Amino acid sequence: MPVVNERFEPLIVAFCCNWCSYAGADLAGISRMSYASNVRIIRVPCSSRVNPGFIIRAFQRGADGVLVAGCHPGDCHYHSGNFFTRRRLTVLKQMIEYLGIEPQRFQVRWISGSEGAKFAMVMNSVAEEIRLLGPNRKLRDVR
Amino acid sequence: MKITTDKVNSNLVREVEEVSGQKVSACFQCGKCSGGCPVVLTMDVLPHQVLRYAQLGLVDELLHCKTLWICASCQTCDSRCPRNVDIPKVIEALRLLVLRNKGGNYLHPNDLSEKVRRNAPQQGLVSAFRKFAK
Amino acid sequence: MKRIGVFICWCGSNIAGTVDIDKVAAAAGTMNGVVYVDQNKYTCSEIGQAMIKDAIKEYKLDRVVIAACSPRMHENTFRKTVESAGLNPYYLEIANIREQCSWVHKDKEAGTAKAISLIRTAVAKAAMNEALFAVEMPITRRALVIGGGIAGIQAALDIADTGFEVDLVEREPSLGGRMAQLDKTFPTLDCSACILTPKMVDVAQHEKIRLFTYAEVEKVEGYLGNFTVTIRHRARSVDLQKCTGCGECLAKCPAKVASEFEEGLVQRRAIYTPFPQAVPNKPAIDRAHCRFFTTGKCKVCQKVCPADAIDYEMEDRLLTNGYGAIVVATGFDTHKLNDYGEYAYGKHPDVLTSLEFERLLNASGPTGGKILRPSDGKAPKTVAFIQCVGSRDKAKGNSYCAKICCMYTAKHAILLSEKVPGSKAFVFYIDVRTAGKDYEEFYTRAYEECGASYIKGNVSKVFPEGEKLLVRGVDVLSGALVELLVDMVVLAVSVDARADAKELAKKLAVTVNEHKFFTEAHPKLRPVDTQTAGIFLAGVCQGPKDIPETVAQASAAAVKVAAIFSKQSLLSNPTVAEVEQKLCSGDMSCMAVCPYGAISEQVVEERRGREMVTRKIARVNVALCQGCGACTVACRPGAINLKGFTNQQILAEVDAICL
Amino acid sequence: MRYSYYPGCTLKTMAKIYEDTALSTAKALGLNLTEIKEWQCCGALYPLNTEEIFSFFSPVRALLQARAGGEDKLLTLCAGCYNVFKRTNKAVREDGELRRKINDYLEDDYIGEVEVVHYLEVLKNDVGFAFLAERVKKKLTGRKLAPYYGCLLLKPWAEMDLDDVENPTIFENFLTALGATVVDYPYKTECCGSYLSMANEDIASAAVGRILVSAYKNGAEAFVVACPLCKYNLEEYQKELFAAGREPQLKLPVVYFTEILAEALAL
Amino acid sequence: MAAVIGWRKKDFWWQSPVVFLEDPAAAHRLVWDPFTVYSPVKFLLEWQASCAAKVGIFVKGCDSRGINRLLQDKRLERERVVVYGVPCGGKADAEKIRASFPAKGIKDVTLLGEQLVLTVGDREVRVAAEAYLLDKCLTCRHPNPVVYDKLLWEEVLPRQRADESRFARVQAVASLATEERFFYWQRQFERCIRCFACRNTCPACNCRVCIFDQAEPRWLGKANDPADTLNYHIIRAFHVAGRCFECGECERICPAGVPLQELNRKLIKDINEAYGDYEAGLDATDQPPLGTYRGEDPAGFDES
Repeated sequence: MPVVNERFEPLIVAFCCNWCSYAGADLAGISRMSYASNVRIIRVPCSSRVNPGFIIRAFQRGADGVLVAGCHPGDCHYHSGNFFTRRRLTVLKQMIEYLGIEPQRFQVRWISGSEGAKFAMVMNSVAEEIRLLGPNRKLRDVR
Repeated sequence: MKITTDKVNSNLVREVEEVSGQKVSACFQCGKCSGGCPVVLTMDVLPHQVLRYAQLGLVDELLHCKTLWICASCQTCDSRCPRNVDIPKVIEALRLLVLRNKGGNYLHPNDLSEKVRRNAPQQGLVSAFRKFAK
Repeated sequence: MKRIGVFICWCGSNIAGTVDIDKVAAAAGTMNGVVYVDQNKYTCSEIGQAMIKDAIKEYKLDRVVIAACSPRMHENTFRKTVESAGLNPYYLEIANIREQCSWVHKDKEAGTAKAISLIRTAVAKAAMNEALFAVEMPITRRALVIGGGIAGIQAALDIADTGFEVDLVEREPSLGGRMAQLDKTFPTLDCSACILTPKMVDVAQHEKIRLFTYAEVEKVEGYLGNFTVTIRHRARSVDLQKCTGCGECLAKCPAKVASEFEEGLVQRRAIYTPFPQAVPNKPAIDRAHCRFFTTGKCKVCQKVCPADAIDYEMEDRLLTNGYGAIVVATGFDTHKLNDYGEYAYGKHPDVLTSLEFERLLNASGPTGGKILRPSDGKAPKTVAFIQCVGSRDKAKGNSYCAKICCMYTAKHAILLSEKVPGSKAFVFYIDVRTAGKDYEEFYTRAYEECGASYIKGNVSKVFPEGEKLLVRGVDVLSGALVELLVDMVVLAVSVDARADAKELAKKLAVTVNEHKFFTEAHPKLRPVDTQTAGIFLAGVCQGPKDIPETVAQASAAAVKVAAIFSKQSLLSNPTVAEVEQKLCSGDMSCMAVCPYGAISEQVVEERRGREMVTRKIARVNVALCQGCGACTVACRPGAINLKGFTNQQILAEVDAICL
Repeated sequence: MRYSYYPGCTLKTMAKIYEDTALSTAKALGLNLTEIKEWQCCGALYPLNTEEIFSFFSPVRALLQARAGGEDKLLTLCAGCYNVFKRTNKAVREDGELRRKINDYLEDDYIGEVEVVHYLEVLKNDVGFAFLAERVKKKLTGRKLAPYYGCLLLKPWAEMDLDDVENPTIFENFLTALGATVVDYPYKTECCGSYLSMANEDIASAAVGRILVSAYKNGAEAFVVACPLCKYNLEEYQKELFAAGREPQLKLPVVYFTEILAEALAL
Repeated sequence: MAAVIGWRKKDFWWQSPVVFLEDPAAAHRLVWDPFTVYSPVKFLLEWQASCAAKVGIFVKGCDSRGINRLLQDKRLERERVVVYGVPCGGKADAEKIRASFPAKGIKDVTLLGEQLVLTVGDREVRVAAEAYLLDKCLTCRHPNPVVYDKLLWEEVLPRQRADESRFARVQAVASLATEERFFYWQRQFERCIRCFACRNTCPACNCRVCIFDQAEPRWLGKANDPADTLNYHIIRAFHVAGRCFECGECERICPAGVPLQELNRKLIKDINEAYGDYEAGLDATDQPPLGTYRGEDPAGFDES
């Protein structure tokens, strides 16, 4: 009898800003666009609220991928928050890649409140990329 | 002349951009370059058209135009360009594409007139040969 | 230990169709702190809400988690529900198991697992939720309008008409601004003064408006509902109470200086009213040019004044008032032409800016409304209009489009054809932009009926050739060179932000963009607000616009102000940043990233050993903070936290969501 | 005041008078010019493409020589050399990539320490036109002179930064200091055709014609220039137009500004 | 001035630790030798917190940038410090010396220009100093103090090629494949004992209460988990991003030899490339790059 390997289902934590990306996720729902169920959303007021400590913590606790999503540059509800996000998370992303973490593990995307389809598409592509990478072992707590 | 997708995507445009260091897509065709060019009257492709042709991949037409040998690199055009395009550099890149081909030289010492040979300042001769021959 | 109640909504079959509610409920019952789980077909219904209230009382719940639709949908509804049951509204947490779960996942097993995960996360967060309270803030129901052009005039009138008090501050001796300088207005060609002057008079006579001309904003403090503004009333040297506006002094003053209002085409006196319809129609002394103030001798105006209104001793006065809201309407400067030597402006008298040309058109202008060449007083037969001078030019001028030039140049071409029979206008353009009601038709009229020749091509250089001007350019459509010998050249100068816009922005704690135009809070949805609550924008100070747009924005700003003033009091947003004193190092990294200027330094006293010492830490003004949380990440030790989204809460969510 | 001095090819041959009068007037004004050692042709043209590195070697070597000579400033006369040196120096200062590439080939590292100046600039900034006016022995009163800038002194303005590119005044102020009457005409910054006169003479001829006529109509009696190639073009085509009978009145001498200066200083 | 902070000699030739001197009569105890490498800057924090009087401090080029670090972070009252700037030709690496000379015989080491003079027994040995300097000094670009009240002697010339070697190690690591990079860093970090010496010495790590020392919330687990070690190093590096002024003390002081400069400089390189050259510690009044932005900033992720 052939052994059926259970398909690896990654856990993806998505931090979404309340005004654009969380609204985009809602729109995907209202439009009934189905996407990978591996994604779990944490609502934050603005992408600039996302502390790198939250991201690392998610990886430690077993997230296989982390996504931060915010308004497009120039559209921030708080005027400039995502500009700071862009600088901070660019630095963070390039650093953890330099430490040998696969670039797909941590992603940042701009998704507006009207981009429900884009939200679904991004979730699917992130889920697929992480699925191919396999589980996160590098940043995960061993205990 | 015909604009086709192949031409618009042609590598030659990218080469011109690379050699010149200029982005031809920056031009919005205001024509201020051509209007101020002191030698424009004898040009077959006007300076703003050089950029238009390049934007659309009509590089072949540019490589065969007289304009390349008429531009004096006086930089009047780029000093007034609202889009910061250094047109003489674009023309220079095109000229180089021609000159680098075998037999591409435009000026040979034998072509010089007697008057030029006798009276012209070195500055002019060096300049001319650097522009017109490789 | 918290006592958490979880309420799971079916949303009919919207949720129950893809999520096994019983399984979810069973799982929720095992979560930390959960003492009660219930489910309902429609939790948002009155029955559903009543069930929650009853459960809170019966089971002494102190935190509530509702698993239902998006919090963007019913968060406020449910907050009211828990509040009416005696709990703080911020004890509520919502798990979004509809938009972000049942509606997007078809597989029931996966949907159920995800719903459980989302509820666990909400429970973890709810356990850390704390009571949050909005602070009630009183409102000073008086508005300040900065700038007395058409934008400021309209905003002031509209606010005053709703019954609230308005102070209008204008830097010049008279109201009017740029619109007062214009002759006709596009696309209707009605006379600018005819429609503006009545509004200026209305401002002066409105019982709810106090008009301060020759005055400037010196200092702004405070926040929405409670600004304190110091206004510098510059010494006018003329007592407005006594002056009758008879004009005796204007004729006798011996000192002459180029008239700003007439764009330097003629001279005014040192004691002057900028233009005949000025409001107030009473003069001011320009001390920089007054003979008495520069040499100590003269006093002619005082001698001729029949009302004894001249007061050389007058000093600037600083007066401070409270305001609840501010409208900024400071207008624009025209672009300086220092970098455009190729157009021979200043080299040849018949090269004019568009605003100078406007004055030539105006009946009260230097030529009485006749178009005449400054050089020889003759009517020009051919006029070249050059567009985009200083606009769309990132090399030497403004990279942006000034928006109004295409239309006013069409107007100039039309008026030229009317005022100088047999004349010809050549308009050199890069693109003609006529987006506006009846605008395209107006432009069509210029070239179809009034004979203007439009040439697509930016003029490269204007060569003075004796009395005439040789205009050299190219028609990019035909590739033909253009060399025109014309009698006059008119340069459509670009619109700049006010040179001192940045200083004012600093006083107001609002921002300007790279071109020094004031930045709106949101480019699409909040174009009238600044990111500082209670400060609104009207007119060109926010970006180039024409008169109808300016008036519309001014009225919009007025409604925004009235909306604030119509409230009993203001409630602050409870989810604001908060500083923990013992953690704060006082490096103020938070202040640098705050878009609202809500963070400032404060001195605190602390016990160290046996003595009391002082040090500086950050302080959040809850009236200004909008709760973005950018500061919390800038703060390395985590001393500044965001209520409702604290580090503790989000880490708890992360931990729970990964279980 | 001391300067390194770079003459360039043309000044040692066709434009000897330019160098001679420059050196004599400089001496008279108390300027100490030391010709740098072992210079070569500057290349005459600043490279207008991103691929040429070798064209920079000659000017950078000359700048290294100037630095070795110990003076802060390198003085040039020919507008072509001035253009090449000033732009090369700026490029070396500001473009790290280019600087690295060039220095990889050179014996010594050069980072743009020397300042490149034109003699006119020295007269304006270091000597001062007011001081110059005092030193004039023979005022040029009544002389109607048309300054001709050409291109290389002024363009591209972001790199040359000598004067306003459309409305320059340095020549005018210089001539005013010498007591001459300055002829203003709108073609003073229009190109004379430059090196086109070597290969496309008709084009250069047309360009020169407009300049000549405009200056003449505005009352000029002579042109004052700073560039040997401008002088050549203005003179040669004037002769031709004259010979062809198209512009019979034209007989405007073309002189270097240093010649005029020497005259005013009575040297 | 109630005290000065400088360096003194301890028992062995390689020990020149930081000293607080309150007695002017003891001034002769201050030394300047090839081992005065320790940064005195962070001692200022304790001083200013505990005492209202003025203090003097001797600073090398790197230390002076630390002063600017504290000033920019508003952790220092400039008027309460007198800064004596000491232009520095580099500090010696005792390990490198020990590797070439029998440690027992060495009595004294001094730096004379580009030469290191060792007294070994009763012999005097002169060697070219460059081979015995600390690695971090070889890549030092600002050997002269950038802020001071008095400069002790003439400025020295910056070391040749320091610019080029600045990012050499970063580039070498970056050129590895992802997995190789991970194993490289895993090997480095597995030695880390989380003693926090890197943080404690770093003038950029000047928070009153470090986030890693907080219990509520606890950002960093206490257990010896490799993921927590990585967490520590990522967040530490992030907290000094745009603020690290490359003194290199973190790496030098690390008992486990973790190459922390390779991490710090990676961030500096990335920030410079994306947001324009910025050098921390040179100006105490500007805004570090993560505290500001431009609308047209590039991003290190997909912005579509």
